[in-house]
Amino acid sequence: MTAYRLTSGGLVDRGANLDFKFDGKTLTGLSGDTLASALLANDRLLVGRSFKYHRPRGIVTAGASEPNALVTIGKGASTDPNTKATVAELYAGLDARSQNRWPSLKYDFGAVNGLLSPFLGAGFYYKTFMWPAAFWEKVYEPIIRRAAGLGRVVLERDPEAYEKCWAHCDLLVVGSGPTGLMAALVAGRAGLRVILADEDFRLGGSLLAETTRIDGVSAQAFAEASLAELRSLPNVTIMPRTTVFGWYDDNVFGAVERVQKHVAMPQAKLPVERLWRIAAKRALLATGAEERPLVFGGNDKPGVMMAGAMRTYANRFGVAAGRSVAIFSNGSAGYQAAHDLAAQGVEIAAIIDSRSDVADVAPAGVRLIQSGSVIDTQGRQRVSGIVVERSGFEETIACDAIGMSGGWNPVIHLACQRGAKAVWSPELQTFLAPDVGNGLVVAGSAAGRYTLVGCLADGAQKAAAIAADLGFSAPAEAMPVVEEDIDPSFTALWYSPGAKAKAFIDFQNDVHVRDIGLALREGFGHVEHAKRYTTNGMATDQGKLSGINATGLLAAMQGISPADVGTTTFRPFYTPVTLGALAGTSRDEHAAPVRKSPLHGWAQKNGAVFVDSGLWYRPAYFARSGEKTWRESTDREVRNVRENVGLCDVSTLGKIEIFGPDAAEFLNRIYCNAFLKLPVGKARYGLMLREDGMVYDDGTTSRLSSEHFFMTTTTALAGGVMSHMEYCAQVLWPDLRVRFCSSTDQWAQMAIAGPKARLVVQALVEDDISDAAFPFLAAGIVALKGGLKARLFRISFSGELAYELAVPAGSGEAVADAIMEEGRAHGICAYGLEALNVLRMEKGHVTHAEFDGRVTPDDAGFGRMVSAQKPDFIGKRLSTRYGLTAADRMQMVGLKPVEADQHIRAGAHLLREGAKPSTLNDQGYVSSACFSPTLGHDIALAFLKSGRERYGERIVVWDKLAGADVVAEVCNPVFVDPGNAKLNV
Amino acid sequence: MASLIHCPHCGVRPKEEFSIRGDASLVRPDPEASDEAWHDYVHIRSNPRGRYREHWQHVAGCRRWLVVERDTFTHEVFSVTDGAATAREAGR
Amino acid sequence: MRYSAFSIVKNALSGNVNWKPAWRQPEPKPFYDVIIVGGGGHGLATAYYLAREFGLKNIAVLEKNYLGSGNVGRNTTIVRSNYMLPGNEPFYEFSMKLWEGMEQDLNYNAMLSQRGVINLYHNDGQRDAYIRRGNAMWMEGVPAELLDRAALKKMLPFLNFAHARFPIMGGLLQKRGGTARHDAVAWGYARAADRLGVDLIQNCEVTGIRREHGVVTGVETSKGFIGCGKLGLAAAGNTSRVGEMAGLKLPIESHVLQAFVTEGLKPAIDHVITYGAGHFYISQSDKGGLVFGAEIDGYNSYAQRGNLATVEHVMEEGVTMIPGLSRVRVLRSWGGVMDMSMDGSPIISQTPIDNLYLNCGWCYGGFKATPASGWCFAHLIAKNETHPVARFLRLDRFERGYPIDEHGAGPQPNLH
Amino acid sequence: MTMPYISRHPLENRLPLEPGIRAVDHMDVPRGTAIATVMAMDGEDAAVAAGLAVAGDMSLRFVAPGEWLAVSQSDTPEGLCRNLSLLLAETASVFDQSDGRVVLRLSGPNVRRILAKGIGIDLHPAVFEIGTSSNVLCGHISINLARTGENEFELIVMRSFAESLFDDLRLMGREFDLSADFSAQG
Repeated sequence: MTAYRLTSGGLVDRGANLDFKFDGKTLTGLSGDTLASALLANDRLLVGRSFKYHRPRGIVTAGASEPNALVTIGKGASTDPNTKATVAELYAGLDARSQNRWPSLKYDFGAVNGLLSPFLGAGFYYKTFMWPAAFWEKVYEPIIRRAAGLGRVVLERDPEAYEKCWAHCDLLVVGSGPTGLMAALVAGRAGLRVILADEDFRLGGSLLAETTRIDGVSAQAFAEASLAELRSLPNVTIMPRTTVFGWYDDNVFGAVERVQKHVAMPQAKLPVERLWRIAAKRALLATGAEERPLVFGGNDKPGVMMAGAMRTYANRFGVAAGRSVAIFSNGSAGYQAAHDLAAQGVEIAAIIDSRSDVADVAPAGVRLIQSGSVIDTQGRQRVSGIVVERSGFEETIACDAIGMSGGWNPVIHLACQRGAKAVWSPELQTFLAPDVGNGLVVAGSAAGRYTLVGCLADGAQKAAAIAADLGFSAPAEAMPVVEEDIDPSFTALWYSPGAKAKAFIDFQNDVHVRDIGLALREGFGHVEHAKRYTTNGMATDQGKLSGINATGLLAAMQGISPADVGTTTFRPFYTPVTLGALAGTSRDEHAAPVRKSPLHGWAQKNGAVFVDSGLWYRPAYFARSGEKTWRESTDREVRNVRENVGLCDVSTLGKIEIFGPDAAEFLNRIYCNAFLKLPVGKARYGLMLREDGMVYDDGTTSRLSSEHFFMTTTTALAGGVMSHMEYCAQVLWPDLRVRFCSSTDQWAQMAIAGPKARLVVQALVEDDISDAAFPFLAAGIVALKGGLKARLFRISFSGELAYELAVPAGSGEAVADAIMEEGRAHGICAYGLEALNVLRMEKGHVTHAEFDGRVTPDDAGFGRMVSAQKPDFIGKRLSTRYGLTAADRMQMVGLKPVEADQHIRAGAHLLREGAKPSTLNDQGYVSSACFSPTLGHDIALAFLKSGRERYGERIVVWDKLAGADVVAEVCNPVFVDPGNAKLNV
Repeated sequence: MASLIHCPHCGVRPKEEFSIRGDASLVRPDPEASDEAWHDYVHIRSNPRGRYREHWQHVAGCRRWLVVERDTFTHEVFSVTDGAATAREAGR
Repeated sequence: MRYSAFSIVKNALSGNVNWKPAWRQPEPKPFYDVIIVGGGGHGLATAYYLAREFGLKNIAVLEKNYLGSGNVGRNTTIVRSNYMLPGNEPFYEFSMKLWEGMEQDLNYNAMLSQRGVINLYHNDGQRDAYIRRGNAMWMEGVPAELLDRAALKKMLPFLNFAHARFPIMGGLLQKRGGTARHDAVAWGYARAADRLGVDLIQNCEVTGIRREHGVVTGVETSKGFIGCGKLGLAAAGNTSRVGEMAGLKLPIESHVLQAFVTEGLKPAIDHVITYGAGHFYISQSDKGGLVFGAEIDGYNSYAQRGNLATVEHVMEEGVTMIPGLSRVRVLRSWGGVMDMSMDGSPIISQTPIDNLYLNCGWCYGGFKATPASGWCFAHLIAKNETHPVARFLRLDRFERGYPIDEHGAGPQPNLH
Repeated sequence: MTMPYISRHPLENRLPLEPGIRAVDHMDVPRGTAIATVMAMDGEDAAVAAGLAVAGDMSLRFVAPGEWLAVSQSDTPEGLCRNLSLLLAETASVFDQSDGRVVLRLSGPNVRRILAKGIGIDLHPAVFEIGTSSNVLCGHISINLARTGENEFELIVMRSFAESLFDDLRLMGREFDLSADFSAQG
């Protein structure tokens, strides 16, 4: 045994044992443990394998920067790969497994890569695996892919819930250590709305591992008292288990709260994770400083740990990282760890200090080696000793753990996420955040003020300044009194010289000193190049430990200052965040809202099969018993509309009420055809262009009174047309007196079409709707029998005698029921989108299958509709460009197969008979196609080069995807009733 | 910008309440203007790195078109004004 | 030094201390026959092909930062030639063919992985549009397959077949599509160009374009004035700014597009998959990270960072398409500045200035175009004549009314 | 043929017709609310606002400059529109939206926390005061939000989105056992 649970101390509940599993073996930890501290307490040093060489790796840190201790937690669809054991809160039943090893953690076959490491240096893969070319996907890549990666993802539907939430505050304090606590207290007392967020499940930050006393009590008691006061303030919100991962524009912060990641059985009514978007007037970054690893030979063996982490395990978790610990340090922090461990009864094998003439004092009886360098470590799967070099002499010292302390890296990640570059401080030998403006200030250790007194004061002062700035008055406060404060100063050491084994910089990605050297040698010396070439800092720890050492090494190797090398770019996320948390509830069926027509219930009663249409569900067809395919239902519906009458829900069309004395002028400008003189009581088809002359949308607009128009748009572009009109009215022509509002949801609108449509409609309507009284394109307000007011339009998409009836949405279902009831005698049927589509194709009417944004009015046969008289309308000028009027443009035509039993599919292309398929020979494409029950064969609408001149020509409908060629005849696109005889009856 | 927009009518709102159209400094030419003027209006953009005026519509709010004046590099917002008011001032 | 398995072994045995720099670090000469502005994928490829295919000798690439510091190093690495319109498809297929021989050509493993690109469709309209697109690909001789739901279920069982808000009906597959290691493409072209004598000058920002009598005579840079016979601009993201130095007004807006990578995972997703009910696209890198992205943030920006609302939206689409992604952690997000053109298609073109050439407007699609863009731009610069596959990509197509609008969205860049 | 056309509420599929057990946080769905869009004509914003301010028996919801939703629990849709048209005459256009909009009332100590799961604006009573109303996004759906009390909000949503919004609110309220039913008073 080496690592073990101390007999006393720590913020763990020694009465609360928690059983958990690691690689199938049941172990016991305590409430208050992390998985890492519990593993250490059970002397499980080996916890993972590295990425490339599959080297044995142990726990290095006690926090979010952990590169090695990555485990998979959970089972089945609730599996979380790559979880850092150092931040995973222990709970009873936790089931963790090690990763990236086969067959087992102890005996990993992949470790053979380590033997090959001379051949697998940085960027080796760019230089080989090129021959033969076909081998990459088949041989090399699969091997590389299998070897790479870490944990295994279970690509099953996540059974757990997530959600999002907004928060607003005056001051967001990130981090609950001494700096953050003081800042929150000062701001909270002054009355600011404060949010204090910390990633840990226990708040207090570094105070939880501190042995110094504050205001006469332990640091832990001080933290607890401070938190108790904060909890009592109604204007303060404390958010534990909440990682602030990103700083975005306008001082919006992204944070993720792990609501139920620490329980075996999550409650269904709560999410497991909650995403917070925090809009903060100000923020104070009190994220502390990360201890810097030392780069020395053999520094990656299990048992090598950050000295500060050892302190945390001892003081906070009551766990000793070893029985005989060697400390390798370049500053005071190493001594602090040695003292704390010694006080807990741990033997300190030696302190090796890279400096000479140090003022720091080793614990009594502990050997101190100054100007020493660790050049190797002993042991295979755990450390058994270190090899120290001093003045040319080597010495081996037995130990079972090594604490390393290379100085401090302030955690400035968030402050640098918005483009600010970290600034090298020659005094502090580290990178600091520059001034990033008022919104966010960095305080305490994160700002390079490492002493406890400094942190408390800095937090208090900066919070007071923010309070004053926001107009709050913060009373001057006496600062807490700190006993025995230590200034953890250090002398930077980028590389411990004389390494006899690989000296790692990035533990997870296996980047070692020679890789950086190679990158430099090959011209990849820019810090970004070095990162990309060696993969340093690209692991799941995001370079928290490795980044600055790489910079330091690049500088040292070139004899320049780290300031001239700089850091790589800081970007979100501070620590990795699940996609689930970021997606929240918007997933699966909830990915987008559903819009339902007021006739949805009516359609359901009538057997509708629904289909998505944007956000709407619309009836595709109405299956009757005995009908086996959608085609059978559709064919019946089409025939019935042509022969009798049908009812179709068109409530989803965009509907806009347009008011005002200039409404007609406005319409005249947004449609390419004329609207100025549309009489009251009339509907007109309108074609709307984009400013580039292409068709945007179409619909009908009716004049209900001189200053009130009613427009319909297509379902697809209802929102777009509304925005476009608002743009025109507000920005282009603000002086036109016109107002409009959407009435899409107010109306249930139904098309009643077929030769018997009038019989059915007249039965419901009081007003006379005979052809004389209410001719084609009539529009107006009518009274239904019983008094309900409705709008009636005599317009037809199907080419039949047809009406569209609009009634207030709530009454829609009842009216539709009444129509069906009334129509039963006339053979009415409900018809859906499929039939609607067939009907309109038979009539040669267009939809967005034709108007795909690349089509001019003339292309679609509407050339003559475009007003030449109007001085201006949207799209007028650019319509005349050469390319939009060229003779060889594709024009809409009809197609019918020469052999009636052959089929045409939309998306097929067109070729001259005998022409070789090629882009150059491509003559056009089929935009819509269907079987026409009316004609008994397939018909299609297509766009064909100079098509209108080519009626009667035989053309090959080429559908290579289906492996089918069909010869078709080019024809007029109006297949049914070209003379409109059916409309005017 | 990018996260929150201060709508002059509705107050501070998240970005997702808005849709963005583009350059607000463009003026729709007179119908009789040259082809080049029309081409420039529809296709050519100054696209500066720095101060820029952009049309945003508060689609999920008041549905007004707004002129957002901001910096395209720092994302600092200088002003948000109503599009119609701005257009009127410009004498459109 | 030629790269090979042999060279790796030989160097390994000598402690890897004999590897030579991948490229020189030259100081600029006073004059070059051709200067390319922009040391990204397109600029480097242009220089390489100018030297190799068109025999030019005296060429420099000027890069304001480090080589490959622009969009070639911040994209989702997708390679494909599945376009619909005749203005695009032949060009991208030409590019695809160049990809297929690039690594041997450059003696650099860019890890081109032709694992297949699948575009999902969710309704009949989309299916029809994909049939049209697939047939357009076949017209150009590019194999494409339409997969129905059953075939997709077999291939990609992890897709959301059971609970999708917009049901997945099928997909269009281009088997030759896939991914490549983005940085390696830039480095491979850089190394190969350097070996042909091209001067790659880093940390050299162009601050002005000098013109005399209507022609370009050289560029002002942070390293002083450098003369040139011809000037090619390949500075996507910053095209408008560089163009302005020559008095060009361009149909371009700069927009930020975010992309994401997750923590490393064992192989889970073997294809490139794009969502049809949104913009989401995803693949898995050889290192194990899932690489994905979606639409642009929507506003003009030169900042290489995006906003949280878009991040959330991207994740919503991702989890909706592949529910099992929910517990995967996203490691890092980044932003690239896109040249968004007025029709969503690129520009490789002469300009109103005789010896100034323009390569820009790549929108989302620049990475896959890298080899063809370089080749066609080199062709144009060397011969003053458009390469046949790039003949539609002219700058004056907007004025003349020949937009290449794959999405049919019209002249509003953020809709493409 | 004379038909009494029965009006359906879009949440009839979601809610029992009879009131249920109320939790402390509750969503109350009134059935018969008269709602009209009022749009001031150019330059008449102030006149219309003044007119509406004195109109009794209705409450106003701000939509946009010169545009409001007038809401009445006591009037009929026709009555509300008629009264508004008489009151505002030539200064505004009035359009009945009673069938196109659905009202949801949330009340209880946790409603602010519930709504914060979908709404991005600061709902602190000092910021979004009692009596304030505005169009906002709730999740992916645009609504009109009004604060009618310290812990009382009224949401107006387009009819076609009502079921989705209702489902979203139920999900958001799950943590606090939010209950829902139709208003007893109709």
